[in-house]
Amino acid sequence: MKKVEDMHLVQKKWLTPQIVQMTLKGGLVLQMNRPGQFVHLRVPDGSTLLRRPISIHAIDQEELIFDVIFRIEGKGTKLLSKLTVGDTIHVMGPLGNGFPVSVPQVQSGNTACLIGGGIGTPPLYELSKQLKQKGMQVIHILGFGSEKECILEDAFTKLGQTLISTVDGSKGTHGFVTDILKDKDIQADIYYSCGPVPMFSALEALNLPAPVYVSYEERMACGMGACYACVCKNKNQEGYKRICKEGPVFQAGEVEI
Amino acid sequence: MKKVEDMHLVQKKWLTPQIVQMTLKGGLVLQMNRPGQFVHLRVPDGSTLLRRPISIHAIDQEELIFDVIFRIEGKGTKLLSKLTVGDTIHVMGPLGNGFPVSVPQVQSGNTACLIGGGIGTPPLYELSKQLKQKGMQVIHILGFGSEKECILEDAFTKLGQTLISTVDGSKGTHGFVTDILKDKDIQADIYYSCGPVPMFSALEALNLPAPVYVSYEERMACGMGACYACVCKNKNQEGYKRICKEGPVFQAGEVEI
Amino acid sequence: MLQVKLPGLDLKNPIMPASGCFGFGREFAEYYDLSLLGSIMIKATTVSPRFGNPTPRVAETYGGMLNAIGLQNPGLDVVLTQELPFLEQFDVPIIANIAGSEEEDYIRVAEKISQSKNVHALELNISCPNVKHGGIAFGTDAVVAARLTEKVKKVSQVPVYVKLSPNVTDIVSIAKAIEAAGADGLTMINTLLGMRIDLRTRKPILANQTGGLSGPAIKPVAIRMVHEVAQAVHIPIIGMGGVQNAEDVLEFLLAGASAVAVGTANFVDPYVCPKIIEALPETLHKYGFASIVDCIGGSFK
Amino acid sequence: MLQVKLPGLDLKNPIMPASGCFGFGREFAEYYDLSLLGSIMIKATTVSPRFGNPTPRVAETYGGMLNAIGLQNPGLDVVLTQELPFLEQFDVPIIANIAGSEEEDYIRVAEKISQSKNVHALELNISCPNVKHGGIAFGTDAVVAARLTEKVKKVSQVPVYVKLSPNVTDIVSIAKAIEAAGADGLTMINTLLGMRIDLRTRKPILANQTGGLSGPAIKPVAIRMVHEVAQAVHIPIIGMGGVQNAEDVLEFLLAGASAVAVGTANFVDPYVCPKIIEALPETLHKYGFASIVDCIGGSFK
Ligand SMILES: Cc1cc2nc3c(=O)[nH]c(=O)nc-3n(C[C@H](O)[C@H](O)[C@H](O)COP(=O)(O)OP(=O)(O)OC[C@H]3O[C@@H](n4cnc5c(N)ncnc54)[C@H](O)[C@@H]3O)c2cc1C
Ligand SMILES: Cc1cc2nc3c(=O)[nH]c(=O)nc-3n(C[C@H](O)[C@H](O)[C@H](O)COP(=O)(O)OP(=O)(O)OC[C@H]3O[C@@H](n4cnc5c(N)ncnc54)[C@H](O)[C@@H]3O)c2cc1C
Ligand SMILES: Cc1cc2nc3c(=O)[nH]c(=O)nc-3n(C[C@H](O)[C@H](O)[C@H](O)COP(=O)(O)O)c2cc1C
Ligand SMILES: Cc1cc2nc3c(=O)[nH]c(=O)nc-3n(C[C@H](O)[C@H](O)[C@H](O)COP(=O)(O)O)c2cc1C
Ligand code: FES
Ligand code: FES
Repeated sequence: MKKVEDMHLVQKKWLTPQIVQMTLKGGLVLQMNRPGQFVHLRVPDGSTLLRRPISIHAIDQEELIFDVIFRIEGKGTKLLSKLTVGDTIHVMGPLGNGFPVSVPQVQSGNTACLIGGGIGTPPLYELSKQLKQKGMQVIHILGFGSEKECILEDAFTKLGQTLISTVDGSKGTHGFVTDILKDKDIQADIYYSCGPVPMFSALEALNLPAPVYVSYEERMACGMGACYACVCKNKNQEGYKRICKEGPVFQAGEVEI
Repeated sequence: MKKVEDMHLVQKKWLTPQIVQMTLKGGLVLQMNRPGQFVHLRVPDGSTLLRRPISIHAIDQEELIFDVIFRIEGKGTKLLSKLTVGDTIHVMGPLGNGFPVSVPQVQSGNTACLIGGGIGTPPLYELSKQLKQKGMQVIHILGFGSEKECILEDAFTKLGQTLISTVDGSKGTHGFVTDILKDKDIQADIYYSCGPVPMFSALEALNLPAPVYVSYEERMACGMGACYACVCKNKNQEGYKRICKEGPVFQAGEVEI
Repeated sequence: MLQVKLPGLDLKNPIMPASGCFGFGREFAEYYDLSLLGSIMIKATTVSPRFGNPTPRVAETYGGMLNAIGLQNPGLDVVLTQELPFLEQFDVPIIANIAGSEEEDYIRVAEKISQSKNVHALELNISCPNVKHGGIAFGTDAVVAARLTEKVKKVSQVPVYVKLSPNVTDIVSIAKAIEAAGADGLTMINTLLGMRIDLRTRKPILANQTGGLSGPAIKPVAIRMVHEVAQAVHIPIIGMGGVQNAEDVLEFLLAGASAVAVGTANFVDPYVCPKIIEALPETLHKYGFASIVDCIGGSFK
Repeated sequence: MLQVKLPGLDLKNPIMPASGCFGFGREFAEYYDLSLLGSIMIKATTVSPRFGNPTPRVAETYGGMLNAIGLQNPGLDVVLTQELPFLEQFDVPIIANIAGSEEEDYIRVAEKISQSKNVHALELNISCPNVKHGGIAFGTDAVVAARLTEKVKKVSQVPVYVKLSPNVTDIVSIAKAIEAAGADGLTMINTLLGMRIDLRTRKPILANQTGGLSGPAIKPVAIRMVHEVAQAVHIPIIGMGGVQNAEDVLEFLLAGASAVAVGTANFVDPYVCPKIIEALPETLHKYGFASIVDCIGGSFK
């Protein structure tokens, strides 16, 4: 079974001056099916050894393509963002366990609430697609710093109700995603979330009435469970979890971050 | 005055499967005039810090272009050879003192003999051009391993008589450039040479009847005389010379190699 | 052509993943057949399970990386009952890396683990930047290192290799003391102690502050140390530090190593070990060597 | 915003080329106005002229380079009568790096060179891998290092900085001994001892066999050592090792350095020093610092 591949960059689109969407093509896509998994990308420069973990944004197995969306943070994402159509990227993946879509709460007619913060929103897109396919209602609550950083509104709106908050009030609700959850009293049978850690803490404080699944980040080396770089402790029980292997998605309260 | 520049690769041609010719364009060319000078090229990968010294093969100041010809030796030349038309290369130069063309022996009607070995032949081309412009006769004696490694025969033939030797006898005289010098009893008013060190030793043993100028190589760091990496001792006298600064060309017998 | 015989180890080729960079093999077994490997240096095992250091535990550096995993491992019992038996399905001798905070810990792990069927040698990890002994890491004091070696030798059923720390003024004197104490071989080098500071938080990136530097950045230091030590001792050396390809392997062999471990490069390319093994015959040929054994110590012999 | 005051040195900015990577400034003066620099650490000066080691003297490594120049320099007299006077045309204080094989050599150079008009400080190079004293480099023995510092302090007309070797087990104890001996400051780090072997010739690439490893590959080791030493001594540190840009400078300052030297990067880009100086104000601003002084030791203060 294919585990790594030199994939072709077939499309590239800047969503904001700092955030780029790339479409990659290759046989590895046939292994990709769970939303919330990630790929480990080799940066095209010898001085940069470690791969960069980036979530899968959308999968199209018929076309053998998948999309990633990432923000320029430092050296690695900067170099990756300079690749142009026709270049190849060495991809390892898909890695990790994604968002659970075979739990009892996922069933036709039920409602899922997907809560994304900033650059945490892209992986929720494939998830939303798959939940919708299973006949669920999907509500998206997306938080950004300001209107300028807002991405993917149209894409999510096509799948379901999409509410947006910005910290500076330049778009949608002034405030945080948790303000929307409280103010609009949104009820769902299952919650999924990806975003910055403070957002997760705020969510936890809301004591949501149904299971919450959260996607975490940690600095990684191997990305496949062998080096113990990305470990977090289990909460209320012995042992640990590797974010790259058992994660990156855990049920809220399952691990200590 | 410009000393470094991001120059544009405007043409690229493979002379053999291991030897590539590149044409670079930019204002730096206006500083280039002495044959035998070199440029110091940045390799396009962060793991490779030191620049690579490569001789100037041909200069066209009107078009603001100059050519280099290099053989893939190791990591740096391999990476450089992968650049494609449209890419930029960070160039430092021209550096060093080239072949002397204002010595008394260089005058209309006189004969110069240019002796090149393998990848040492390219810098002799600009030299030959300039000597010819000054009204000199130029004879080229070029040695290669085999026919497959033979380069620039046509270019040199256009400027003057061009004799070729190969070690395996697959082209021209079977043997070394020194065999041609001896067998054909070639007499010149000045000799210039660039090639591997054993060739220089063989030349020295011939006790040629006129001044011989030789272009040397050494591992370099700064390429501009500041680090003392490329130093050689003066022969028969105190002191030293830096190959990158006072060289790379010295009169035969001037320095200890 | 690729075979090498070392104390306790009959290697079909000289390539093995370095300890800590390959876990206990389970994850890489999903990528390729581990029987391809010359050997496997499993993750450091301690008497009791260890969780290790808080995260972040790794940070990238220029041409290298820092790690401060902190010897996370499931403890001796689990290694004996689950990890080593899992590895028995592969035709590959195991080198068990062992660690501890006290001499007693090393001795206990060594005694037990050396009785496992597939453990053909021990690797005493006396050089982990996080293991202290009276304020000094075991590996930076020749006397302490030698005493530990002697005690472990007494209880071990298999040959004992000692892993040297590069964070010392004079690695040769430590190597000689360990040889005199009865070690069957040396492995070197462990990581260089390093740090990176995050400009945004103004704090070290690693929660542990310092970590071990590995990867191609440190290869010249490793080569120098192997070259020095190989000429001073008579026991074989397994070299490591920044190996990425078959050429790097030959460089270590010429420097005096008899086999070579690959660490960080496994994270860059999970297939790096089988790729190197595949490239070795051609690479030997390219540089005019008849066999691996033909290369060993070639730079000074 | 960029100014820093150190013993003997009133720096307009904290950036200076590191010794040995800038000669005596003549060549770089053809590239830019040296008055832009905070200071210049000139090439190691010895009593008599030295030719240095045979070539090859440099070899590239992954993310770094090795050098074994061997302290080539024109000797004290020429430095006093030609090199330092040449540098007087620039508005820049000079730090004179001095070396020798015996204590006597250091003392003689220190006494003379410290009287030069534009020499504002000395840098005792006790860490060059090629300078031995009774078989041990001065810089790897705290007692020897301290005694030399004391003697040089006695004769020097200007403050004395001592350049530390990273090739030691415990750099803090050496730093403290040197501080106690009266040093006005420390500079660190010198190069790590390394080697590369040429697969074709099967010999070390450098004629000297071993050389000093520099460049970004060693930055994490340098940062770790500055961070350790800065918390243990009360004299200022000029940090170096792998600096390539303004971000690297801030990392050294946060680790505890008060100014920063740039070595190998001058070979990568001859304009690197003025470029860093130009980028500093914006970089300080980006990370929320009001000034260079505001950064110093920020990772532990
Ligand atoms: C499972 C997972 C999925 C991710 N998905 C996305 C995504 O879809 N889009 C996106 O923009 N970002 C995503 N990230 C974050 C992304 O990996 C980092 O922004 C990126 O690695 C930064 O690399 P850099 O070289 O630009 O930054 P630098 O700071 O220069 O990176 C240096 C090192 O730190 C690591 N690092 C830095 N920040 C992070 C971080 N937040 N998480 C993990 N490692 C980090 C890098 O991998 C690298 O090893 C994800 C992270 C994880 C763990
Ligand atoms: C003044 C001068 C002019 C040159 N002109 C040409 C030319 O026109 N065409 C051409 O093909 N080659 C030329 N060379 C040789 C060329 O510089 C080397 O082949 C090249 O640097 C090898 O780099 P690499 O990364 O491919 O090899 P590697 O072996 O991987 O290089 C590693 C390091 O060694 C240095 N190095 C290796 N071989 C040499 C060498 N022979 N001379 C100097 N440094 C070396 C490299 O610069 C680099 O720092 C010239 C050398 C000098 C000194
Ligand atoms: C993430 C990581 C974990 C490591 N854990 C151990 C360990 O448990 N025991 C040990 O002896 N060495 C450990 N090492 C050191 C490696 O075995 C090896 O000595 C070092 O990394 C140099 O080799 P490299 O440059 O190929 O990585 C570890 C290295 C890394 C990068
Ligand atoms: C070619 C070269 C020559 C050097 N010569 C000297 C020297 O004469 N005296 C000295 O104290 N340090 C010398 N060094 C060490 C540097 O000053 C500096 O400490 C070291 O290179 C680390 O900095 P870097 O990584 O920025 O190069 C030299 C370094 C190089 C690369
Ligand atoms: S990154 Fe290696 S275990 Fe997760
Ligand atoms: S390469 Fe630096 S002096 Fe010649």
